[in-house]
Amino acid sequence: MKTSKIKHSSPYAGWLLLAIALLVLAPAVLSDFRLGLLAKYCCYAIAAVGIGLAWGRGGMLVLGQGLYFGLGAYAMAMHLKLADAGPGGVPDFMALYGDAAVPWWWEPLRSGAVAVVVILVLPVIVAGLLGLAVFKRRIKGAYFAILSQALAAAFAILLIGQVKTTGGANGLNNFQGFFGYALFDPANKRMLYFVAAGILLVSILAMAWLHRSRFGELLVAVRDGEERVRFLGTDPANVKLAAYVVAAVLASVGGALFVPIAGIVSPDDVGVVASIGLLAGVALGGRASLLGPAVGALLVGYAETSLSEAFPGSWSYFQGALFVLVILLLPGGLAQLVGMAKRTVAHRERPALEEAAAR
Amino acid sequence: MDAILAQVFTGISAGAVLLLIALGLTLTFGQMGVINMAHGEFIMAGAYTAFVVSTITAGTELSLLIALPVGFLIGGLLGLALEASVLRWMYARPLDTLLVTYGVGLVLQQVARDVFGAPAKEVPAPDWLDGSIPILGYDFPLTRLFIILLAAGCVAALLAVLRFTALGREIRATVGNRDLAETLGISTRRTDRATFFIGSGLAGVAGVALTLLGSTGPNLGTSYIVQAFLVVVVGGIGHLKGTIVAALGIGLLQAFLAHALTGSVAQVIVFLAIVAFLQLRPQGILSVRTRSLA
Amino acid sequence: MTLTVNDLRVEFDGFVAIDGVSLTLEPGRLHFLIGPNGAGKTTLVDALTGLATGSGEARYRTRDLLGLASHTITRLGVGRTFQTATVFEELSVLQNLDIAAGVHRPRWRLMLPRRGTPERVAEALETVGLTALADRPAGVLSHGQKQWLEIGMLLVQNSAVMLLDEPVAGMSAEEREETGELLRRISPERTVVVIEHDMDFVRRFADVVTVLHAGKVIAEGSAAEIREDAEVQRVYLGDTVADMTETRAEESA
Amino acid sequence: MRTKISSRLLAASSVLALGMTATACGGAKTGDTASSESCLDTSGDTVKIGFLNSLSGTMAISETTVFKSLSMAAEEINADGGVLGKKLEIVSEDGQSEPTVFAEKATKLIQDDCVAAVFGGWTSSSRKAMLPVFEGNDSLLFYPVQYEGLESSDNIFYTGATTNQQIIPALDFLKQEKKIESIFLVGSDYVFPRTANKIIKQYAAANGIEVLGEEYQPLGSTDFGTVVDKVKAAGADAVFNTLNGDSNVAFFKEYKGKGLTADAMPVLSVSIAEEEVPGVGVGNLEGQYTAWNYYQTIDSETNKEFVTDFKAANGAKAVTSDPMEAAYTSLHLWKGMVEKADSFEVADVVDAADGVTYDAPEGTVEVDGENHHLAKTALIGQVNGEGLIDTVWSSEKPIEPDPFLKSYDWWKN
Repeated sequence: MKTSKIKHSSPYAGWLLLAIALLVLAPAVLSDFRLGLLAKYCCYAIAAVGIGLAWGRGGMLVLGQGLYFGLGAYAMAMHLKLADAGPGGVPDFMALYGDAAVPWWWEPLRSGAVAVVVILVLPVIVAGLLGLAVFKRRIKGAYFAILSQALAAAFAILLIGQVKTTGGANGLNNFQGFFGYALFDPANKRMLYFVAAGILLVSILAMAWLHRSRFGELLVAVRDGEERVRFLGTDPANVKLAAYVVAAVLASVGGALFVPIAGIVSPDDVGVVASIGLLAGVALGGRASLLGPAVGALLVGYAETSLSEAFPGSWSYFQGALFVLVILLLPGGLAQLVGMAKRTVAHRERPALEEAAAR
Repeated sequence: MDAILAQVFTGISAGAVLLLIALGLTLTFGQMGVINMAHGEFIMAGAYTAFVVSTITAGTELSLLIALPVGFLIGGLLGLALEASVLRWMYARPLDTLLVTYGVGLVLQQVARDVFGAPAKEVPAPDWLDGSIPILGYDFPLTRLFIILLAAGCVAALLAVLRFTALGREIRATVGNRDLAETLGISTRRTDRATFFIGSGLAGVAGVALTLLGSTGPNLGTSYIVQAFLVVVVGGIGHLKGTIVAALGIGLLQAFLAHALTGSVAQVIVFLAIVAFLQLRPQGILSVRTRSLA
Repeated sequence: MTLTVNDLRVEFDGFVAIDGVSLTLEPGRLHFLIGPNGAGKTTLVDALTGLATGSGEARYRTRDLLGLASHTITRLGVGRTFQTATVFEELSVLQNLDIAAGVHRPRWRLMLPRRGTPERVAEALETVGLTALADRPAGVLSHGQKQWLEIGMLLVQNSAVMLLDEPVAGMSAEEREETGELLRRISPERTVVVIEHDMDFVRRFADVVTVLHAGKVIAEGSAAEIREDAEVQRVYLGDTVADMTETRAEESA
Repeated sequence: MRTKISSRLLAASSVLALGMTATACGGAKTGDTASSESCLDTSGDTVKIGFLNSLSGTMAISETTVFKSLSMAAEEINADGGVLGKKLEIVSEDGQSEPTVFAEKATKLIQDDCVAAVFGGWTSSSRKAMLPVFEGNDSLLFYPVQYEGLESSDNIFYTGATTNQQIIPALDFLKQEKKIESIFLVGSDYVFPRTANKIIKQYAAANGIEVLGEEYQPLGSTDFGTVVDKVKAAGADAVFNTLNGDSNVAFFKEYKGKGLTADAMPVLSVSIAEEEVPGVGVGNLEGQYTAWNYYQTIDSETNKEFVTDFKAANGAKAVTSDPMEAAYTSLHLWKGMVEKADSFEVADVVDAADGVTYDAPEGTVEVDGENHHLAKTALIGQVNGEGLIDTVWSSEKPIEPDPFLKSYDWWKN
């Protein structure tokens, strides 16, 4: 019992540290612009938390999370465009590129409540149907990874092709307000930051719960021995499906928050490259750990910004090297390092237990 | 009728391009389960090889023919280097190779950008590939005909190597059953390296050929890699025949859809069709039966 | 619970692995399946647990097991283990057993964390003798301990039929002895079927022995009866050379 | 354990709620007006300006050259004593060919670096992404590339051509000089080609030209077999090409491979300039037409000097092109505006903009204070055997910018 206590209490200590850093420290020391960037990283981190569950815990290499990030982002962006246009109004870009008529599938998003529901439910439906089709047919491993990547690619191409209704390669931008709050006001941007950071912290807590739940244990079991789980009376497809859907919803929420914070969403934010980019932070932080994916995503976001400011073009080298070195040498990510450090500290307690195990 | 014929030709030549690109992947993916995302960058390396060769030979008529074997060598050596430095440590984690090789691809792209500069390079086609020949009343560009022949040649050469050489037998034995091959005294390490060399070399050849159709730039590989993997997956991982069928099938489907609809919509439909196809045949067009569990 | 197999046939690409096997597996006795390598023992178990498709009938209670999904078969109460023990190495022994106990829980309870050790799990830990190691990751267990853990997983599932694929292979003599005792302890209330090679072990613990050869049942009876069977002797002695090659084939498959 | 977690959860959420209410209270509601203060510091002897170009990603091919010509202009200005006696201090950011990054970096240049003006952008999507940033922060962007028109912002100066200075003159040329009666439209699938083709179709309808086909390929697509088959089958008198980047290479190789020539079926391109020609291949392009407002071959003293200086800075092989020239000109125009206003303040610069002229390599250009575009001369060029472009037709005089095509009665949006 003692060991389990050590194991479980530390993530919460880490969570508390992260919470203090995000909610107290960062707003105190960062300029509005830098805080806005941090808000953006938080959106990526929310998606990363979901990837941690699906990939780290569930073993599904989700190469196409941009699809769900994009569903949430575009749903939110469409709502904001319609809200800006006012009741019955037509978004500016439609008048410019199209025939100035709002398509039927845009209309429901005029309502903020519907938008929120869409952001939360649409990924459940899409990921649910897709997951059902894929996992029940036992498509897994590389097949699944490549399929999910192809879907993200198809989604981006589709968006680019529909200039009149999605803004095409330009994406959607120029939002004035967010549920009644003017987006030009720095105070409101700070509010958005707190919302993003708050949702990130809450989603990590939710993930902590999932990790500790029987579902979390079952998911790891499915990852390590999918076929074996069948003989324990559980269809692994259902377990994977659940994790995949949770990851999709988190990506969607991250995408939805990204829109008012970044002020834009474009097909570049949802395509193949963006989708793999989301994995970088998860790999760095430690895919299977609780805090790793979020912390990794924040670090990678920060590194990308500062490196591209200092040495344009070097980001490719850095991201490339990150994938190679971390996955080759440190598959557990930074969390593995932390774990190693802790074990060294706790070394004295171990021998007795080791002996018991060796028996 | 003419339109249908034209699309059949266009589809076949698009399929030949896909086949050239996917051929190497079938080998590396099929034999070792390595998902080499840097395959696209090996193609890019092949294209730059063609550029360098054509610069050195000052655009002589033979530069393309010289570039093909050199491209094979360059692609193959890059593959060897990747295998020896990174992949050999990762055979136990095939899924992770996807991300590692993606990282390698990113680095190679940026290297190309720094060495050759961002602007695209033009590799002039030799005069003997200038123009077109009429086939059934359709003007078939010689460059595309060349690519179809090259793809066919590569398939034939690969088959010959697999069938008739000792190396080929070892490769087939290892693909068939790694452990058994090892107990029979085959050095699977060496076979792995050889396979990777050939597979990556084929990427180099594809790169040289692609200069006949498009531009040579750092992003050359990325535009093909997703499609190439889809071809391999649809064909059934590790199956040459399946890959051929899949490449031609996807090429034709894309050509006809692009003719009837627009290029963007065609691409989306092809992607979705593949997802749907894998619902029906999760193991691809051809599949192996194994007695093993899991 | 009796499991009745009727004229079971399994084919792979034209190769007939099981060729019309009929068997009655009854509760309360230790039933051993023996036969040379390639005889179709594992394939038989595969067919009964949804891993291989076969024709014929495998009646258990009111259902025909052939054609059912593996997890459904497990939920009906037919469990199995594998030659190479497959446990979840990163999870603790307790977690391994707890997951196996999942068949008895309503699905929504998956969302809750485990608290303490469920009674059923505690019993199984005690039965297989792993109580002291409950919190250790299953990956650090010895080979024998992993097999016991697998049997423990079947116990918490409360499987009425247990199909064990070479549970004592690679165990020390002492471990074999313990395993045999364990099998004796659990067999009275259930149908226990064991695939085994070690004739010594079979002789010591078998109540009933069925001999398979080339996909067919060639003999059935007590260990002593089997030993006297001429057909069995011919198969075991005459096929020594063929045996060698088949070993490779099966290991690689 | 459980109670501990929930008490932490409670604590956490209360902190969160506190933080949110504390910050949310002061927030403005939609409908209020923005009032942003620039943090521009002009007290020292330098003034900061921002260059925002894609130095990585797919657009680096084109935008790197714009960056080079901007840098050259800045050096010239500094060598000449700077602007209002202050040397220019360049802050350069990489747009990474992604609209989202453009928006982020523009914000950084304005809010963090406090630059007086930003120069850059290339694709329409990069401009559209930056527009709300510059309007929201009341700052200045100089955008150097021809574009699809139908836009005018107080905070942007457009120093490339709008449609009535490039696309419409190109159509005039095809109609009057080439006497075409039919045309085929080929473009990449994004906003510029679609908008341009919308204009072309209305022009064609009003001028008795038949549009025989309209094809779009995904950005970056290199598979043009089907498209060229359709072009060939349609047999139009000319092709209007709005393809972008790499797609041009594949298109022209396929075009030539299928036996189509500049004589039989000329292609007029609006996105191929001197620096793209070598990539597509001179052999594939020779004899085809382009529409711009500047070519390296322009015979004037100013241009010769510009070309010589550019080659001196970037090597003898470097070529000059329309967007580079427009970028170079934009920095000089800004200098003219600032000096006329005698102030770096955005409002003063905008007020002073009308009528500012610059003797640019393409000829003298003049800023229209109303719509922030330039009066420019349209030039139709033909690619020659050396990969340069010769002027074969030009508008009689600089064309006044008309981004919304108000003076064309056939146009209805």
